[in-house]
Amino acid sequence: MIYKVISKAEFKRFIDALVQNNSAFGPRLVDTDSRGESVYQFQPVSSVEEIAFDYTRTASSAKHFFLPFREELSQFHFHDDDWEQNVSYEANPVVLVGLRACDISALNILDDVLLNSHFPSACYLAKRKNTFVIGMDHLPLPDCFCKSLAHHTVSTGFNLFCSDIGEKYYLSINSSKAFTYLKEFQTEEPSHEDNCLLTERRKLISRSFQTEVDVTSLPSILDIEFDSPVWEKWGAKCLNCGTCAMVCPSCYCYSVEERFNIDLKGASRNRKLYSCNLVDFAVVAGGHNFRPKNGDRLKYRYYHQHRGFAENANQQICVGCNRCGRACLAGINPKDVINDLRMEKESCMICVSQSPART
Amino acid sequence: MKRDCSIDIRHLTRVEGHGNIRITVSGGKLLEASWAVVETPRFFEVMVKGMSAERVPFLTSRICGICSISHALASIRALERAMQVTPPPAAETVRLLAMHGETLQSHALHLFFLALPDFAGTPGILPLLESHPDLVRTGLELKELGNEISIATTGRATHPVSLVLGGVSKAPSKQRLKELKEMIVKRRPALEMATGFFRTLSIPEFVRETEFISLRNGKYYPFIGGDLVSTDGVVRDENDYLQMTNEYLVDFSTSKFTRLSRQSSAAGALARFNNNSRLLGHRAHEVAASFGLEPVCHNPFMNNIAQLVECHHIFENAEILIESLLDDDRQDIRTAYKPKAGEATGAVEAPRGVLYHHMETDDDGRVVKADCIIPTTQNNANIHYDLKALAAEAVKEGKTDREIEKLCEMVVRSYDPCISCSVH
Amino acid sequence: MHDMRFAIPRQDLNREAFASSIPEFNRRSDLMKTDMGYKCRITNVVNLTDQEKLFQLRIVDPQERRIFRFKPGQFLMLELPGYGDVPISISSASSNHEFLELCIRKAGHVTSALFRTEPGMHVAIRGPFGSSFPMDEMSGNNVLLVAGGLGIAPLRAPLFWINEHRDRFHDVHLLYGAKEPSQLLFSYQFDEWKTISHIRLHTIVEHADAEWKESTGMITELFRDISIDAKHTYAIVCGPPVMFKFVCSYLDRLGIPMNRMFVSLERRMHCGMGKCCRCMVGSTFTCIDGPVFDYWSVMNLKEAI
Amino acid sequence: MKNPVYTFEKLKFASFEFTCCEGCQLQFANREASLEAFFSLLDVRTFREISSEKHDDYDIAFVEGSISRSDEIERLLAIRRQAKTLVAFGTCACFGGVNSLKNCHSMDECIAEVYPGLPVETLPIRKISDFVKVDLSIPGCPVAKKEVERIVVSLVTGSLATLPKYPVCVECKEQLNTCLFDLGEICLGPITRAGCDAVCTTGKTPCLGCRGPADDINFPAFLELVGERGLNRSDLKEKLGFYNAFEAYPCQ
Ligand SMILES: Cc1cc2nc3c(=O)[nH]c(=O)nc-3n(C[C@H](O)[C@H](O)[C@H](O)COP(=O)(O)OP(=O)(O)OC[C@H]3O[C@@H](n4cnc5c(N)ncnc54)[C@H](O)[C@@H]3O)c2cc1C
Ligand code: SF4
Ligand code: SF4
Ligand code: SF4
Repeated sequence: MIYKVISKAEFKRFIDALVQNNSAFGPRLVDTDSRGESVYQFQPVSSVEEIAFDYTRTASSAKHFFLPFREELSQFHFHDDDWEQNVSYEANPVVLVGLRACDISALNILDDVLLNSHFPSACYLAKRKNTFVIGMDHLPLPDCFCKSLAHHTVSTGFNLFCSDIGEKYYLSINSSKAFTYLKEFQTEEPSHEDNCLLTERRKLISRSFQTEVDVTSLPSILDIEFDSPVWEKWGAKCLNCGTCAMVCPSCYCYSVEERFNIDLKGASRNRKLYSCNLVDFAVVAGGHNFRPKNGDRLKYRYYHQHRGFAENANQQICVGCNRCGRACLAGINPKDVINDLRMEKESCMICVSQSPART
Repeated sequence: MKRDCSIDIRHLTRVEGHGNIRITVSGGKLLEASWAVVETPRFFEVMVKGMSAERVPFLTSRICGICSISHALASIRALERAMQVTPPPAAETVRLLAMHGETLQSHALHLFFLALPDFAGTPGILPLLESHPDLVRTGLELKELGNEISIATTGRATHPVSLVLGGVSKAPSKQRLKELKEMIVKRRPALEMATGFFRTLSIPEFVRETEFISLRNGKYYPFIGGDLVSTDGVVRDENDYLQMTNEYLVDFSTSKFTRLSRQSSAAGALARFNNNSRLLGHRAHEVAASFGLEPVCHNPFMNNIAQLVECHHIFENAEILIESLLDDDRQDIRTAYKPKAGEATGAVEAPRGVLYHHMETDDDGRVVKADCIIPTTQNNANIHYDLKALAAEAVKEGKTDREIEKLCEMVVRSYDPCISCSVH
Repeated sequence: MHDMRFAIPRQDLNREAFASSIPEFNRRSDLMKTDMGYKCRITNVVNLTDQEKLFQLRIVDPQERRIFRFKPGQFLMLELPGYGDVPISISSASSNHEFLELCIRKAGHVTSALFRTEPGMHVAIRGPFGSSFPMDEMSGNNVLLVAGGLGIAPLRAPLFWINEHRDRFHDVHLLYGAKEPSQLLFSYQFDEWKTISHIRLHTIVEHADAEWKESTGMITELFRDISIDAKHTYAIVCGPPVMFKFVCSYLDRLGIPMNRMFVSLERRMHCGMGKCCRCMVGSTFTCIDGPVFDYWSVMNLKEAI
Repeated sequence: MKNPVYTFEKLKFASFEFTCCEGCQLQFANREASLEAFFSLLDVRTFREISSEKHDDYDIAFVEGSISRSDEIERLLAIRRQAKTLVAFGTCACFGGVNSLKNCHSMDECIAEVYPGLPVETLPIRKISDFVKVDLSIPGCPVAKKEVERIVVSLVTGSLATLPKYPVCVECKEQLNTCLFDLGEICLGPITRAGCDAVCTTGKTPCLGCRGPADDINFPAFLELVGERGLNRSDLKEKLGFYNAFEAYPCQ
């Protein structure tokens, strides 16, 4: 990592050069909701003017640039009594501007799942390699709880990260590509004062969190509370609409389907992001559903997000952006669900003197 | 040449909806020639009663699968006029562009899918896919362009989603508009090729004088709103549509008949042309001239050519509209409105002719009374009397039964009737 | 204002680039096919019943054929181009490097389409995936194999293994139950198993017909006929969840340690690689941590049974 | 047929329409780029809207529209007798569609309003499955051609011909739309079956549920949501009733 500072005006020139010459996406204002709040999304941008640098958060995450909602995995071509399978790992270069620390953390988690595991996914890697990620810090919103999961800062997974230190940005340069581009622009070595400003900025961010979710020993609580009535309570509200998983930066469950092309001369194998909240997530041939109830499926999302996943024992997938909580029409959010579970736990400890025998 | 002949066509094919043709000739004399619509009525005018104005265009667009944009816009126009809502100019342009898309799509569908097989002597377009693939593809390219314009402007090719009271709920992105413009340029050769092909067809010579009714606003070739005019010199205000249509019931048809100064009148591409030809674009003019089409043309078969001429106009004008949207940086596409009581007519030029929706609302903006008069309804009487004249002429000329049947079918199709629409 | 200096160069991924960018790629996945399948020719199809067929496959490319190795209990993703892929246990001997055998029940759309295929046609396989039965660990002991219905399919591979290493095992019992006599799969192999492999075979059906001479009833009733030395017995139980629950708790009462009983779980799967998460049970993937689990793990997995 | 590996047969296909706008049939002519390939999957035996040929030896019948006259019932029964597979095509066929709004009024009232003094026959609107067994439903007002293509390909190839089981919200999120509930509107997306690519909400108008209920919907939770947001109940009722697709879920 190399550190530099850059004036805000110069930084904009730099971003402008990047977005003008590449297919680029950045936060843009798309709507104003009925409460008067601005709604942002990562949208195509072709000049720096279009980027809302002061955005709060995008409604949907940047996950789909790496793990598209729908994607073709391979193609079959039929000919002469036989077929050929073609797989291509092609991705066009993309510049992504304005990702938050938690968004980048989520990418690092996706890396763990999709790259640093038994079977690395080449289509994901192709996109990851061809995406130039520029991160930007921000002051947390009232419902952000990434600090609880230690994702309010990030030290890998981006090409460039900018911290706002007032007149200037403090740049963490994490790739030679970024370094080379920046050579064309006027940057300076951080002065002692810049370093102090950065520390202040970090402290400010850290101090500003209003929401805290206690995730300590959550995996074991989740295990113990597997049959908790909390799941039924929240399950009764869940609409099974999959919204939470779609907007989440780190939910990655999917479905694979194969289809003949309409001319029947070929077929494609396609992946579609799915959600464990959807009714048929665990349905098998013959119609048996391993998770028939809303509560089961909802529990499962939390189980997966917070109980950790097999290969990275104890690493939680959730980064604490609360996108799911905001998007959920039924008002289900990680903070309330987890707090509920903990209450369950504590009240049990208070009212039952001896641990009940579990069967 | 005393002969008998009886033609009884039930559920005429290659038209939208269900209509019957009946011709009876006895001893060389035409006894009966009739056009009867037997479509199942749906009672939209009853269905909209009590519905909130906001929802009405979504309902009325379902009157017709082909000209759903026209129906939505006719309702929207009626309701906006009734409740004094003025949509932002950018929204008006988007709507106008949508009308262009729908008309192009509908004309291409009619010319290539429905009418062309008659000239080619095939039962439908599918055999032509094998015998004249290039020609069919040309038609498809035009139709696709029409659909793409509709999709970009209204969200969907059939049953628009973003045409709403007060404007449009979503405008096409600049990127999309640029793509459309490129597509128009790319498809021009297809239109020229189609034109060249139609020039090789022999259009039946048949003339029966009638009155042509359309909208006219003096500025643009008509699509949305304007005065109601006829080639017999009638001019009326949009709200006076009833005096323009004079709907009446006949006992052999579920679709009503209309009349103005004569026994029957006609609406549609030819009527628009006859009333507004000077407002057509340059290339459209040239094409009309090359077919010898000039106002007032009384050959119903020339409606096909008038449609082709309008396609040329749409190519020219759509590009101009797209330019103006590209230049316009205003975000304003939808005006908020307060529901209120009122009453007004919205008239638009659907692909098949002038379409009226008349709406009356109460204080909550709910519809209390609605009336829809559809172009095909206005053409029914004309089709009916054309059939009589055409059959009589054909009998006199000694045409065979098969020839008479074919001519009769062709003349009905040339009106591009939209029957389910007329029985709404 | 186009300035090529700021255009990000595209990095295409070929196999080498992919391998080099993931340090452990070679160790883990070099021999595995993930997105692309191994093309196989269907060399033979045997109709076992009207619901089950045995497919014999041969990997077309000789080099790929050499590479493809699996352990008893593992499964593969079988793909019929245009229709989709399904997880199927490998039902042949792990020592058989020429052919693979898959015993497939017609259950849904992909399997139905497979039933319409004929010898000579090509399918693709990916894998092998998943955990396997610890055959080496079992050596020196008695083995109890319990199969219900289609559960015999994943048991064939360990059966072959036992036969090839018969001297390493003491008593080997196979308890096999089905609904009706006609639904007993591989009955043509029963004699071979009994006489050549010296396996004590006990069959039972729920509904007997006139010719049926063996036992009738639920599979647990077969335990009356055999004596089990709990201290020196390993068990492999495959069949519907209700069955292995019954059998395993019975064996548990007999005193067989839970970590010496093995079951094979079934869940919906779309990838086989621990990515799609469809097969997750608790925080465990059936596809990479399973499908073979010892009963202790299964007991500890929420929602496993 | 064409595919070199598998042998397929063209569908012996017929299309029929009843009370409706024929917009669904029109979709057959849309998606022009794949139209040739699409029609080469079909052996069209009867299709009045595009061809004058008429043969009664079809295997699969696509039936569009709802039923509102006795002659329609007879025609429908005859189609059922012939067709091995009968497909309810479009929202009108599947649920009755917008036409069902007529059922709020008496038939006499309808006739008096539109055909005063004429002996016009009209029955309350019914969906196709009220009269005959339906083998497959393709909902949509109009049907989404992309989905129709997929289903026809599936029917020809014998692969999976199913509809998504999840609600429209999934597809709406794929389009990165702002949720209409956040814009103060009631949207039926959370309870409506996906498959339309959320075309309405992407055009920023609420889903009216033309594709009918998704599998296993949580209707009470949906009503609660509408209540919590303080949205207009009569608006909700108007939306739920628009296509008659939520008959099974009465509100209030
Ligand atoms: C580890 C493992 C080993 C198996 N071994 C065998 C075997 O040896 N022989 C055999 O006949 N069957 C076996 N099965 C079951 C077999 O995978 C299903 O019967 C098959 O997937 C049904 O697919 P379908 O397309 O015909 O059914 P559909 O109901 O049409 O299924 C649609 C899709 O859902 C998924 N799916 C549905 N059911 C299952 C299921 N039970 N398991 C996993 N995915 C499913 C698949 O992706 C399938 O393509 C095994 C399953 C697992 C998990
Ligand atoms: S808060 Fe919700 S959306 Fe954000 S990472 Fe956690 S689970 Fe995903
Ligand atoms: S707009 Fe409608 S479909 Fe989209 S997320 Fe919101 S509720 Fe769901
Ligand atoms: S969004 Fe709703 S109303 Fe619109 S097409 Fe889809 S299902 Fe139908």
